[in-house]
Amino acid sequence: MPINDMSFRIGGEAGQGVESSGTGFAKALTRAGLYTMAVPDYYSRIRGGHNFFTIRVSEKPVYAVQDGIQVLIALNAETVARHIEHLVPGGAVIIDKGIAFDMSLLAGRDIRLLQAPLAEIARAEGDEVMVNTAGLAVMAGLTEFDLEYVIGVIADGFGKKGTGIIEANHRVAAAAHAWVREHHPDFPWRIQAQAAPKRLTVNANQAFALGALMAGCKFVAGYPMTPTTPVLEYMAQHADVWGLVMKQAESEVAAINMVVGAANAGVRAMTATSGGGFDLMTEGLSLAAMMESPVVVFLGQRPGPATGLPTRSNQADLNLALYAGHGEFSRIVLSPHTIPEFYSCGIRAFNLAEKYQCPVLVLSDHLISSSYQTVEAADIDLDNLTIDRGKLLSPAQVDAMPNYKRFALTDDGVSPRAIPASSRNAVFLTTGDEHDEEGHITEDPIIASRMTEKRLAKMKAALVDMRPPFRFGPEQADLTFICWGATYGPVVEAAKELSKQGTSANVLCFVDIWPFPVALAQAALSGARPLVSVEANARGQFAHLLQAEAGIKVQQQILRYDGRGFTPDYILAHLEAV
Amino acid sequence: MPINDMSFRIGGEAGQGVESSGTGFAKALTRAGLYTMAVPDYYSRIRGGHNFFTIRVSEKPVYAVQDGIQVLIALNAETVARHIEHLVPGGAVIIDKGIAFDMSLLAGRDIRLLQAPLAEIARAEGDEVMVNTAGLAVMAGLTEFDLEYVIGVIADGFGKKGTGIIEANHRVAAAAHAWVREHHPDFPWRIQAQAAPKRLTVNANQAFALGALMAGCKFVAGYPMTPTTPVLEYMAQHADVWGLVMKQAESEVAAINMVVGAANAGVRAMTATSGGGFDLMTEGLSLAAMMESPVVVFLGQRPGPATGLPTRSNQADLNLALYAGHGEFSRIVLSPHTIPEFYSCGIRAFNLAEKYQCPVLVLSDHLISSSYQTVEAADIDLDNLTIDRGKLLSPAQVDAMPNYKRFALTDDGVSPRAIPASSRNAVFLTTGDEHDEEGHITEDPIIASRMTEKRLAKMKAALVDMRPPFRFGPEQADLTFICWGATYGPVVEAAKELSKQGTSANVLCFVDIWPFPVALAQAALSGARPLVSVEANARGQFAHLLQAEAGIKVQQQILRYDGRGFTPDYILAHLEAV
Amino acid sequence: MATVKDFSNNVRPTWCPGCGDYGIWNALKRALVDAGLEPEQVMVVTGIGCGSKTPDYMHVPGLNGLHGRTLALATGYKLANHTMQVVAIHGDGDGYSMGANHFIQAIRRNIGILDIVQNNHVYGLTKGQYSPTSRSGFVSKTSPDGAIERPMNPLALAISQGATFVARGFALDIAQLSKLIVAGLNHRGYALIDVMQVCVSFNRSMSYEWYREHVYQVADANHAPADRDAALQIAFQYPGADGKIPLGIIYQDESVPSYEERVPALQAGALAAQPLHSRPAADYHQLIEELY
Amino acid sequence: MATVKDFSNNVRPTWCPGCGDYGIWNALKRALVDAGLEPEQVMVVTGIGCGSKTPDYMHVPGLNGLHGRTLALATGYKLANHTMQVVAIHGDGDGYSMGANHFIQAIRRNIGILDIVQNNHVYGLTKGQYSPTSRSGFVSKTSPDGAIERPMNPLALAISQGATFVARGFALDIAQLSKLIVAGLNHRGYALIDVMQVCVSFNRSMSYEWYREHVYQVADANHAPADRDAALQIAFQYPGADGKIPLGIIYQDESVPSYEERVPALQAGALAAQPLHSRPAADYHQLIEELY
Ligand SMILES: Cc1ncc(C[n+]2csc(CCOP(=O)(O)OP(=O)(O)O)c2C)c(N)n1
Ligand SMILES: Cc1ncc(C[n+]2csc(CCOP(=O)(O)OP(=O)(O)O)c2C)c(N)n1
Ligand code: SF4
Ligand code: SF4
Ligand SMILES: [Mg+2]
Ligand SMILES: [Mg+2]
Repeated sequence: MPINDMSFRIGGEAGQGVESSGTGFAKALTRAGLYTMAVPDYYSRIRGGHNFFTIRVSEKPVYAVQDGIQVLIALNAETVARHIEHLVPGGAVIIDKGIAFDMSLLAGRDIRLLQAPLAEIARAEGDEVMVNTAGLAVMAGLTEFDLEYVIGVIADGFGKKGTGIIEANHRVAAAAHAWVREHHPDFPWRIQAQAAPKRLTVNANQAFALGALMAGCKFVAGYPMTPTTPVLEYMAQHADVWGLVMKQAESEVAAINMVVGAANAGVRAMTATSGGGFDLMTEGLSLAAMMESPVVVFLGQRPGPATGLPTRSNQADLNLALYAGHGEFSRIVLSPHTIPEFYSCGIRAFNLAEKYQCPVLVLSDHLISSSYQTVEAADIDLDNLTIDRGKLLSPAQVDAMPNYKRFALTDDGVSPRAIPASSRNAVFLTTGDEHDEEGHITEDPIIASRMTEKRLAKMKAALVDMRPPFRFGPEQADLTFICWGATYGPVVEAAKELSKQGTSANVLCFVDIWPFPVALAQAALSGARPLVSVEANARGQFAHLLQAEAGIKVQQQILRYDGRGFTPDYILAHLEAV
Repeated sequence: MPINDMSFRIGGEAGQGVESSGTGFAKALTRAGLYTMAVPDYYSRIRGGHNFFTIRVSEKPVYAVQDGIQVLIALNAETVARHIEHLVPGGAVIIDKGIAFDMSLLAGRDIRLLQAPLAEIARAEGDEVMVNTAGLAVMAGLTEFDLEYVIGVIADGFGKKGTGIIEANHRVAAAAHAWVREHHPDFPWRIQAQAAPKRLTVNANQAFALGALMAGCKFVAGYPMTPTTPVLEYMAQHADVWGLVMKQAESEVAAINMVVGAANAGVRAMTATSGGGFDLMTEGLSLAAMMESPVVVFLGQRPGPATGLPTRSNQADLNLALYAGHGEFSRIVLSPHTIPEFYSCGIRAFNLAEKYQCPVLVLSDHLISSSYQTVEAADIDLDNLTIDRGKLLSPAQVDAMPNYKRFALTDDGVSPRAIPASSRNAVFLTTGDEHDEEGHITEDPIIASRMTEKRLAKMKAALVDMRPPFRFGPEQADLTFICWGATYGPVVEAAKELSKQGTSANVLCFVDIWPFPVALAQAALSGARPLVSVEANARGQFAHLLQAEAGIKVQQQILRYDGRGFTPDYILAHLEAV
Repeated sequence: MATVKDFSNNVRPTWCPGCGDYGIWNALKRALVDAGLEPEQVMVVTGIGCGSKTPDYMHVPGLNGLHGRTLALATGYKLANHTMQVVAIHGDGDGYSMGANHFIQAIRRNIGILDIVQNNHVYGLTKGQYSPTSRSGFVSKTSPDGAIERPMNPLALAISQGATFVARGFALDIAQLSKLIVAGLNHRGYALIDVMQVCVSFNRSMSYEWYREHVYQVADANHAPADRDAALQIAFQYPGADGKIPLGIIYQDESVPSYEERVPALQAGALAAQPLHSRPAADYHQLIEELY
Repeated sequence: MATVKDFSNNVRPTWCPGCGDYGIWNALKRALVDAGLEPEQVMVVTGIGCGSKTPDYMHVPGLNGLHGRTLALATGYKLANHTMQVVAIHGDGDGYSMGANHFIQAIRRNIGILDIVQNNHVYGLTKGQYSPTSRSGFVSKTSPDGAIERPMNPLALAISQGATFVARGFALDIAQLSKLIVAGLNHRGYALIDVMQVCVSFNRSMSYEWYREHVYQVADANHAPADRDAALQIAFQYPGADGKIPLGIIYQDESVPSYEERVPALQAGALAAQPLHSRPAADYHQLIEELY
């Protein structure tokens, strides 16, 4: 009787509530002391089409979904057809008994069919729209999962709509639960709540946005673009209470220039976008570099070129992040690998941006931006914030400097920074033209050279802040996976599985990507063999970077570029015989 | 008595006609059968400031100016102060006798001072505005250069303004010439016309624009930006007679999208811009790739970031050209090294764009875009045009294909190309979303993978069209310079000088940069040692590429990033002891 | 002559049931038939947004470009092949926010593009953020307290910059909308049809029923589309305090030449129809002389 | 109180002798004095173009950004530090071509920026191409046969989209221009001053003398700036057939709140003046609860 180790999938049309049900169920499981990984899969359309949501649950942290599922709840017939092949033997399909579907799909397979009276119960006990409540209750009942967790989440969701609706949902859930306990009391997979410290259900967008808010980011400008629109929305929704401004701009071009403007007022400022919008920001990025303005860009990757697969995922914008924007200048590129890391990079990005007075890009991808994971509340630490504003000068400090020069040449390329107009002494020009130490426009060749060197020196200086790759698994292993950013989750799962199968494997995941920590990379990888890189792009951009910068060649590249997330199974299936 | 081997420099304020005089004199020298290299140096302002123009002349082709000059014509006092140090012993300063300047600058130096009655002569024989004509005539007279060539150029320039002005100029020139022959008959450096085949005075902008026109480019959209504005202007000025449209767009964002629109009508289409404008085009570039539309972008480099040094030069946008635009796709990057090569790349870019149905970027820099060079008319071959439209289908061909699929999967990634609406059978969608072979939007993971591979396969296929680096000098040498694009000229001059000094040197210059011809690079460079790369940027972007792609390490990098062009002297001065 | 079937394919639209884009889609197909066009005579250019998927659901040549760049893409196409009918279709976010600059310039050029804006007053495809035409106070995911920008008035903007055909349609009045589209196709120069489009998912207050109560026909009010000052006053009615939304042809002026009429190189025919070299080879040597 | 000297530095302008930018520069300095401002109370935000170099020639804090992005940069600055006076200065190419979208949106927002457009009807810094305000037929390097777009009418556009302060100045009438600037500085919300600027190098036909003959003061014609319809008619006079160019405050409405007045987070003061965390540390735990 497998306990607390299984996967659920909810499938249906866009608009049927697949995502809200799935998120709710994942939250309920988390609150019950379990770990979940909950991944949506949806088309670029508002209604219709086929969406599904997969929730893996375990007593240990899980970072990826698997190919096999135990329970499929089908909100329409198509869901059965599409996903039946992923059901493991003994698994269950839950479908409203009013929905006709192709029964022959089940023929000859060890699958339990629950034609549940979901709509009937919803109508009888509450309202037809509560059919998803009934579905969640059946999932809970089937696995003996305590219904109160599900009801708690639903109640929270309706918080403002009053007790009437909550009670009706409660009745629907209870009836559906009773039905399944009566008809299917013997499902082998079970969910049992566990005592646990407080945990949260969070995706990367939320974690990063919260980090930014905690960093003291007070100005956000952006233009909606999947997968990072929710970051803008989070900021808009928190603006009034937390004293920040979220400006929906007329375009990404406007947004980045607004952010540069705000940064020059001394306010921590950021934007969030995806590849196509980022393209439009690259001239502004170059301006930020020239003005030595700290700006943070949250870049959620999705498959291109052009509009590509707007609601899908990949990691194909690494080179873009490294090289976009004309001219030569320092930038910092981070690609967090876990939800807590997205939170802390939310803070760190602003610290680094101010410390080095340059743009900081934080890379995400659609998958991690929209997948919910269980996170220890303790890992989202609001209380021990590190805030580093670098060489920022207070008005008093500026006033004490008789010949203050905003762009003074220094060894590390970073100049003491007065906020323009912050004092009588802080009256200077900040220009996108080449300029002298005081900020005046100049075409002098010697100054131009020194200023170019200054702007590039920061990249060397910032190396001290770059961390080595994160390691999962033993120090020495039969095989080393290399990855970057959000691919970490599935790679870790694959490494665990491989180790179970007898080949010890570890994972080295790069989060601090630029300036590339060459020495740390070499130290971490020296001797490790074979190296297998795993990236969600077609050209192996990170493997290329590793070779170009550190001279390290990988022995195999596992690449995926169909817009779908890696699963541990996919990785293992593509691993060449070691 | 050195004949036909010297340099002239004209200096003055912006607006005093420095550039037009200089170009005119260079033209005159070319018409006299000599080779010139004529380089302007100007500030980002319309009047005032300090501009100068250097003309090197020789009986053999010259590709760069030198640090030393023989004749300086100063249109104002500042010019003397700024350039006197570059005058070689025995050299001459020509200045209107009405201009007061700091005589002490000449003290103790072997310099001939010509305080010429330029304005006086102009007033007496014609009009005060003809003072520059007088100056040119003095330069000619001093060096015994046949005045008729100078007068010929001036006459051509006033072509439409009628004979009155031409005659007046003629009188002014004759009087000034007479004055100098009388007072300075004994200047050691001389210019003697040579019999020669027809030669032209051309800069890279003109050469490329002419190439594009000869390629049959019929649509140009762009937004003015130094240094490639003259390409747009050339096209505008040739539009009516040669049947093309030059659309000044509202922005670079608009321009690239217009170009993609025109390309999809089957018309050869291009734009010209610089780094900042190119940033704004990168989303559209990605669209062109997704739509598999042949577009050509002429990208003139100037120092950034941001507005940087808008009227100066460098080569810092190589990485930008290679990686800009989100998503992964094929592109071709060329960086011509000589004026005739700019002409032929003008044609070749369109052929490659249509052959591979992808964007082609042609890189220039401010220096070569605005420097005039003497070119054999025979090297600008209008008669033996190679036009290759790749897999373009005629309407009849399309009609003969019953199940025509615009994006059919093929081995080389290139599909037979019907122009939309060119026939009843050519009715299909061209979209920036991921699509199937017919062009319909799809999110299917297998199709998405195949289409990604298709769009990348072209880059492999295009390798057959990539040429090895161009070699100057012997096959084996004591030292090999490596460069790319327009830096070729000064590097060749440096190699010549080095060889004269006893160290044999050759130059390998990459013009076909992407897809990087790895095997050809390795073959060309195998065994060559030491390798010294010369690039006008701060990070050695090409040297990095060479190492990353071909595993070839250079022994020394000579970099310059003050916005000024390389000179042979600069290169030799920075060459470490071999 | 083509029928609606000739403009149809078997791709099923992905729009929400009840979406106004169905109406615009049907009106467009009908109008193309009524205008006597064949599929290969019309290029449908779109951007990104729900309604910009329209050409995928039709048998027409289509260019489906980037969000906001619809008119730039269409302009390039039109100049390269000006004998084609070019129809731009895009959302209010695409046309009036991201693409607002291209909108102004298309007006000034009077370029021969029929521009249909699917104005649902919201960003549909990105799931409900306010748009430039959202009314002040509109609550959306990015304006939880209600939008604080005043809405753009696209028709007034167009008239103020010399637009020569300015109309408003209603997505659910297919008969009138298809007539407006035919009129726009036959217009000389740039023709704007701002279409009141219902978004059932993210802008429920501007429902079919709501519109029915608020729209009126300018033709019923005896408006003469040649009268610019009157047209401007009518344009100002939207979004008006009294909630009147004028429909129909609000302004038209056929006296202004289109951009393509004024480009010398196009007088010899469409660029796309010309050979790469439009003059005899020998002529080109003149270009060398210029560099001598 | 500051004097003109306090706003001056010793950098010599790089403009051509006779350029209208000198007049605007001088009018601005005088106006800042007349408005009672100190240098650190005003942020001058510019783009790229000849006149956008203005803040380098003054003792003021300045942000000199990208071509066309002046208003976007200024908007970000203003929202982050709204108690500062923010003056945007840029050319007609910057403001009405590259930046035209930002122009529309600034109007709709009624954001508290004084926007001075140095309108010389040409691209100066790139050496003479036609601009969006160039008259039809204007011959330039990119319009050798004369421009074939009809010129943009920025004042009519502004009024049509609800601008609350719309004025036109003349670069060589420094006395009036500085008064307009003071009025614009004191205005509630977005204030546009379109300045007729002479470019002696690339637009010689619109010379000082030409302007003197063509401009007139709307105040002399008894125009009431509160009358929107009259204002619109006056705006349409430029570029008019009869060659009249109205100067002065053409439209003003003080009743519309500025954008910054309507943003809740700004009611506690400028963002720039607030600490990174505006609430007690303990409060932030609420954010964790939301994720539970
Ligand atoms: C450069 C860029 N930014 C953002 C997006 C994301 N995006 C896609 S559609 C859309 C808005 C859709 O609104 P609208 O144009 O009004 O069309 P609707 O969906 O309402 O029909 C946005 C912001 C994008 N595709 N490209
Ligand atoms: C993105 C971008 N495109 C083009 C340019 C080149 N550029 C610099 S100034 C300018 C136009 C100047 O015209 P305007 O804004 O009217 O200012 P003016 O010089 O006339 O005062 C252009 C096109 C640029 N700097 N950036
Ligand atoms: S979201 Fe709105 S606009 Fe988009 S398809 Fe649905 S109803 Fe139509
Ligand atoms: S080019 Fe024109 S706008 Fe620029 S400085 Fe000269 S006169 Fe002024
Ligand atoms: Mg919309
Ligand atoms: Mg201008």
